[in-house]
Amino acid sequence: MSHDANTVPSQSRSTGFSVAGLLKSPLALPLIGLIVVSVLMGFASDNFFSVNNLLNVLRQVSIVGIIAVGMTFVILTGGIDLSVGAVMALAGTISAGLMVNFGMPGIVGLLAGLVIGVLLGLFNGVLVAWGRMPAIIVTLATMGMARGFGLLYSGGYPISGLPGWISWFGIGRIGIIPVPVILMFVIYALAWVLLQRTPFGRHVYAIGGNELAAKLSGVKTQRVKLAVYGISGLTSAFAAIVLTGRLMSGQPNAGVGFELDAIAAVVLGGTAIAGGRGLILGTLIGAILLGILNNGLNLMGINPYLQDVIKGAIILLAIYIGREW
Amino acid sequence: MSHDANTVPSQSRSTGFSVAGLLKSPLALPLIGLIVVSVLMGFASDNFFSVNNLLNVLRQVSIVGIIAVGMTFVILTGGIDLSVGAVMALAGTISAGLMVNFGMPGIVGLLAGLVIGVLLGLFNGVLVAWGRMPAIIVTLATMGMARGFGLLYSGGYPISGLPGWISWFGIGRIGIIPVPVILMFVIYALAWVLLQRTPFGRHVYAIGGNELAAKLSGVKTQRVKLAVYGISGLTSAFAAIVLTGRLMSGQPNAGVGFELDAIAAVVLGGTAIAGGRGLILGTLIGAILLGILNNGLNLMGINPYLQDVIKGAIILLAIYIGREW
Amino acid sequence: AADKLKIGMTFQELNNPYFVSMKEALQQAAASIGADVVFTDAGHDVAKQISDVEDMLQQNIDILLLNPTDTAGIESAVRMAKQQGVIVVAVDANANGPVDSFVGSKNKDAGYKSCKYLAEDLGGKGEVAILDGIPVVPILQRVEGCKEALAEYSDIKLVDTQNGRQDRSVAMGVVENMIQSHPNLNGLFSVNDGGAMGALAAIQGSGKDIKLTSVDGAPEAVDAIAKGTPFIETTAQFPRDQVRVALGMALAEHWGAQVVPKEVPIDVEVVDQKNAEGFAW
Amino acid sequence: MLELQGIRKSFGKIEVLHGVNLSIRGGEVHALLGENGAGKSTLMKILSGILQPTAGKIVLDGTERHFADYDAAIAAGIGIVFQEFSLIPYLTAVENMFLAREMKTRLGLLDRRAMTARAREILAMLDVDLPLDVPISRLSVAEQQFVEIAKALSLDARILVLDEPTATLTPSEVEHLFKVMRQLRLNGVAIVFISHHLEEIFEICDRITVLRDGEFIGDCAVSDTDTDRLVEMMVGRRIENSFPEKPAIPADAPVVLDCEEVQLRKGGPVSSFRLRAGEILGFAGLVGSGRTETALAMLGAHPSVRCKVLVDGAETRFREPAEGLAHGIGLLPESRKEQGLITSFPILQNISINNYGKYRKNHWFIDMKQELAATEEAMAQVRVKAQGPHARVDTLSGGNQQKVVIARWLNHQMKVLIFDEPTRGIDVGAKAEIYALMREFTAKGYSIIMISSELPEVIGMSDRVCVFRSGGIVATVEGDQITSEQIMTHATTGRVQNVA
Ligand SMILES: Nc1ncnc2c1ncn2[C@@H]1O[C@H](COP(=O)(O)OP(=O)(O)OP(=O)(O)O)[C@@H](O)[C@H]1O
Ligand SMILES: Nc1ncnc2c1ncn2[C@@H]1O[C@H](COP(=O)(O)OP(=O)(O)OP(=O)(O)O)[C@@H](O)[C@H]1O
Ligand SMILES: [Mg+2]
Ligand SMILES: [Mg+2]
Repeated sequence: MSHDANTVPSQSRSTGFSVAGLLKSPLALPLIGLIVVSVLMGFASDNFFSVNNLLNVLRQVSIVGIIAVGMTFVILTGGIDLSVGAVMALAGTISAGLMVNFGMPGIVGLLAGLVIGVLLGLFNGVLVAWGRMPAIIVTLATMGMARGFGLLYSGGYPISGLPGWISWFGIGRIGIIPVPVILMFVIYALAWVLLQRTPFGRHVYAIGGNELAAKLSGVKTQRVKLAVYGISGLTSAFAAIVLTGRLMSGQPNAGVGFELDAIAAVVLGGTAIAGGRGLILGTLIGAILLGILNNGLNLMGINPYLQDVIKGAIILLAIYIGREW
Repeated sequence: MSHDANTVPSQSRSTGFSVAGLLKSPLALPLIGLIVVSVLMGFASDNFFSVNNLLNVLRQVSIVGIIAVGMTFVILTGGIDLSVGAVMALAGTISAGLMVNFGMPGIVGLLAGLVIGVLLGLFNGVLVAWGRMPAIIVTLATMGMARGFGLLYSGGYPISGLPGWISWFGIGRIGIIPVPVILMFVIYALAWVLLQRTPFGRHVYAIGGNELAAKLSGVKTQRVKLAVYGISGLTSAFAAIVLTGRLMSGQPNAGVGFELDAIAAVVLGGTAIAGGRGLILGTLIGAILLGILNNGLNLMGINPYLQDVIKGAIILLAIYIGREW
Repeated sequence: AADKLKIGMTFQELNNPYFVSMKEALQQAAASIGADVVFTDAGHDVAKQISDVEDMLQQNIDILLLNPTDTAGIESAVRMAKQQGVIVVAVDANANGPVDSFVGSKNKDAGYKSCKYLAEDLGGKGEVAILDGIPVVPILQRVEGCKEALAEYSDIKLVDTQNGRQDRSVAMGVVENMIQSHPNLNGLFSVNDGGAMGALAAIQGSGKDIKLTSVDGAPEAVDAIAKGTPFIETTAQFPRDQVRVALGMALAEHWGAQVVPKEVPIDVEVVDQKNAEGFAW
Repeated sequence: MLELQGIRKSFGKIEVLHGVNLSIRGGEVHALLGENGAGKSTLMKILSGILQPTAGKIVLDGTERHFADYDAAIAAGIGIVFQEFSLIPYLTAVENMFLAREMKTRLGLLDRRAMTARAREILAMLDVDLPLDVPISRLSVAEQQFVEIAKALSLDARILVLDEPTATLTPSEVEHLFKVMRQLRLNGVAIVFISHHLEEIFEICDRITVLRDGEFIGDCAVSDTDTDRLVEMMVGRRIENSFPEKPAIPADAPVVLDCEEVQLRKGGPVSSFRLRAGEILGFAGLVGSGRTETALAMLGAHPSVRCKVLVDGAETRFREPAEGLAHGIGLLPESRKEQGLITSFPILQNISINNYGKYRKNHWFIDMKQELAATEEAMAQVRVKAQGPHARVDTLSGGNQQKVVIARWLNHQMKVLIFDEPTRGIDVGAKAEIYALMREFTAKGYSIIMISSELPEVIGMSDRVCVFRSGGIVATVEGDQITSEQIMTHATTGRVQNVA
């Protein structure tokens, strides 16, 4: 179902791009949600629809948006990854530490961060795929351990004094487009290709659709699961680069609760929490929707506590409306 | 499997209480874990095995221990409740607010807290059972909303100035036994009766074992699910009473992350995260195990950051060993 | 070693340099007098902090230095400690109950000084905003002091107050949004340096000329001020001194002093580009 | 006493019952007959209130009734043993029997003593002895079946529906069940009995109702009919032998797969068999006799204690089915929905799921044009009837779903295909097509292992037959020896070969 839009050239060829077709796509509801919320925010706040503010929203979205890419892969296989925020913090802290305390070149530090993210993801993946342990427990434990390691390593201090060019990843711009936004779009594009155009992507969907059937037909389910958790670790580490660039420091306590934002983005984007169905573009829409909510409620000057209530209610409403796909 | 201990007169009659029988029970592994960790802690710290410290551990365990009762019910049906910590905080805050700001008698405040807990639980239950929405999302949203309400209600400040007798629930003792410990044991006993000795309990297990079959056999699955989330709200509200007694104030920020501790206790106690199998006594053991870890690592003077790492590793190890039941 | 002095300190959090430097000063001080020291991290959870205190009482500490997550919530732990005859000194934030002494910054002063500096720098006019934090007494006092200072300037307009939760990344997002909704913002006061660092990133990202002041004196903040960024001032507290003085109070009590001061306010000091070089906690 | 009149039922847009009548008299055993998918189970679920009819009425003792749910039907004296087990694996037999109908003490607690006593009573009446206090998942399939029956009897039903209760029982257990049914009939209980075994119908039933594709075909007394007429009613035409000719397999055909030893569990039987090029090797046995487990263990999809397999003479040990695929061994699983199809995928991707090695573009990417072309070709080869490769698989009929799963293996260089219950739930026409396909494959040099619970199929298709009992192969028969008597004897009484 999820793939019709992308894998069905024959159906759409006849009519070209059709509104009816779009309405039937699983992206329809998230998009409608995005539009409705945007319009509401536009009414409530004059500044909302300025180019500047929209770019601002996208930049704010970028970190959770990037994390949500890996989360989409994991959730599509029917798993979950609660460790993303902690992995991001650890990757960022260690990569900053390598640059600042060990005087390594920035590029080495950044690469080391990515490696750490992937390794933690693979650790989750091995325990889930070969250890046959429930993902929610495994990644919960990894979350605790990664946080502990980050604090141990940094002694609780943020690590600052990074080479100035690192900030390019956080606040740089190419033309008027912020670098983290470009990075996010590139990662989404790669994820789209991976999910929709490669055998691996089909296997991810297949496992979420029916793991046993996929296995019996010859899909290497364990390897695919290992890979999705690895990807989740990798995207968390990419988010760490943006975060480090934005904060110009390694923050061992960054990203608390980001796993929940990422899950919310994935689910708001129409991906089934049980796996097998969903589109990566939906996740992008979901992440932007969350970002717009945060930004708009801020712009309106709504009491921050009330913002939590409103966000929770909107998520419930969106999931309720979308639950039948 | 889970019931052998309770329903096997014929097998155990011959040998009476047998070690072999105990080893086969699903409680065996959690118990062994508890013993191993206790012995290790005893070696590492002289103070560990004092009566005083053991009571101290039990008192510390009581809050998460009580929350984990409701969590056990929910997980046995194959669901999950991420809102427990936030529900506890909200129930405690409002009940304190009613006493302090509205001058209501303490008992009314406490009852109001329980009512709020149950209502929030039922809210989750309705959305899960009739709304057919995934429990993880529903309770995640409820968590956000409950936190928001608590902070809104209190303006973010803790509410203090409670009648002095409330502290009895937190720090009182009957004989040498702390009141919260007694409360916890009573709640566990009730839960045991409910799960093992009433039709409702059988239905909880049946739904987790095979929801469709349970429905076909005439189990009112939706009502049972509603009830388990209600129970989870209720036990969270009970935990709020103990918490309020311990803190002598309503704390809107309390209980962040308690849902994860409660889940860990349930799973360490041998309950399958997929539902259908598990014993409430296992949860008690799991909660005590977690408490002993916290206490023992503190007594040993382990670096708090390292404590997180050790706890995560022990949870992983325990789940790995126990994963086959 | 039973007669060795044992000091316990419980922190509201230990992933903030402010408290980490307190911890370090305590470890040094304890080492110099040959005392044992244990410390715990409550991670902002009062319930955990009470448990932590209970666990330390099991280890028979003589002195409890208490950095409470919540003034009211920690009371039962204070009472329990006093019952065991342990000397209790609150550090940085006060605790309800029979504490022997409280050592903390003059938080209201700090807020006042930062905002006065901000107003002066803006030439006494313009739009300013406050980046608030977690509602605990010290933070509330800083905001109070700040508002008092701003009120002295009739052309300064307080246009917005938002909560950055004293967290760098949260603060950054909030300030970015603030800048969008108040394009003419001239100045910003953050209740602590953690939030200020996030705010600084947001301001620099926007390319606007918004002056920033704050409270704490964290190394990173001092660094940023020395470099001549929009971050122009932080009113420094002295976390190391707080814990040293607190330990001094506790020791005095331990040695039998009868008139240990109930409250020891610690001065705060303006750090700006002139004196930033060479300033350290 | 009970009349179902003009019952219609649609799932979504598809109507599966087109106005069915059924009339049951007190104290009779009434057979409900029809091919797979004819709608028997659906009709019975409507009778017991689990499904609501789209149209039609239920008349009980002369008054029209409406059963809103199962409880309402139970209250009216209707009990049902479901075709799919409705037992909870982790609960005990007693707990399962009284699920949702627990006996309570005055305090509202479970009256476990009373329930156990009543359970013993019912089981004594059934004359079966099984442990009441272990989780049901530890019981044998037959024991579970009797728990199901006991569960229905515990309702004191006046009308008892047994939906294919004998499919999992040995002949002596069936005989036993019939004794109980006769006893119930004497007590005035009416029984609706569903079975695909016509000889059972003639042995126990009084009257018969036949359905075909959701249509009511007719009813009659057992004494007024015979096997041929029944089959004609069920199938709509006289049924010829639908099995293709068995070709002669040369005696020196090479052994492609030599399974030297498979042991499923410690202390269990050790099985061995050989598969020659171009032959169909049947796996026969009762339900739960370990045929599926053995096949899966060989592929590495099921745990085994020992598993030694030679493919073309080279020893291999598969850790997962993907490795089997690499060696040219493919599986058509027994349960299409749970193990075969990925229902979130259209036909296209269900077929290409294990074929991506073939359609690559720039090494990394799927060549979607080639994927489509190859899939269409594979669909044509096995003659899948569908709107196109983008149709959803859950809209296909069982036979076409089965062909989709078969098509998956066509683009590989296969040596061995394992067909597990290839015709379960498939109509007669599609059956014949699948049989023909199997022979087409063997003609191409493939070898096939066919696991089947349908004796005629085993006999009609297999060149040799391995008979399973209690988890292992007890005998291998070939040639003239492939008869139902031989197979059933080995399957029910054969001695297990216990190799150390
Ligand atoms: N829940 C459902 N949704 C959609 N279609 C269904 C559902 N249940 C049954 N069907 C369809 O209804 C038809 C009749 O199914 P039913 O199970 O009643 O057949 P049956 O006669 O009992 O067959 P069998 O002999 O295989 O048990 C089949 O085509 C089946 O696919
Ligand atoms: N329908 C069932 N319900 C419960 N357990 C079953 C069922 N079918 C098989 N088993 C269990 O699985 C094991 C062997 O089953 P397996 O599937 O290998 O047998 P099979 O001969 O292929 O029979 P089937 O006709 O069920 O495919 C046995 O231990 C049996 O208890
Ligand atoms: Mg049927
Ligand atoms: Mg089988």
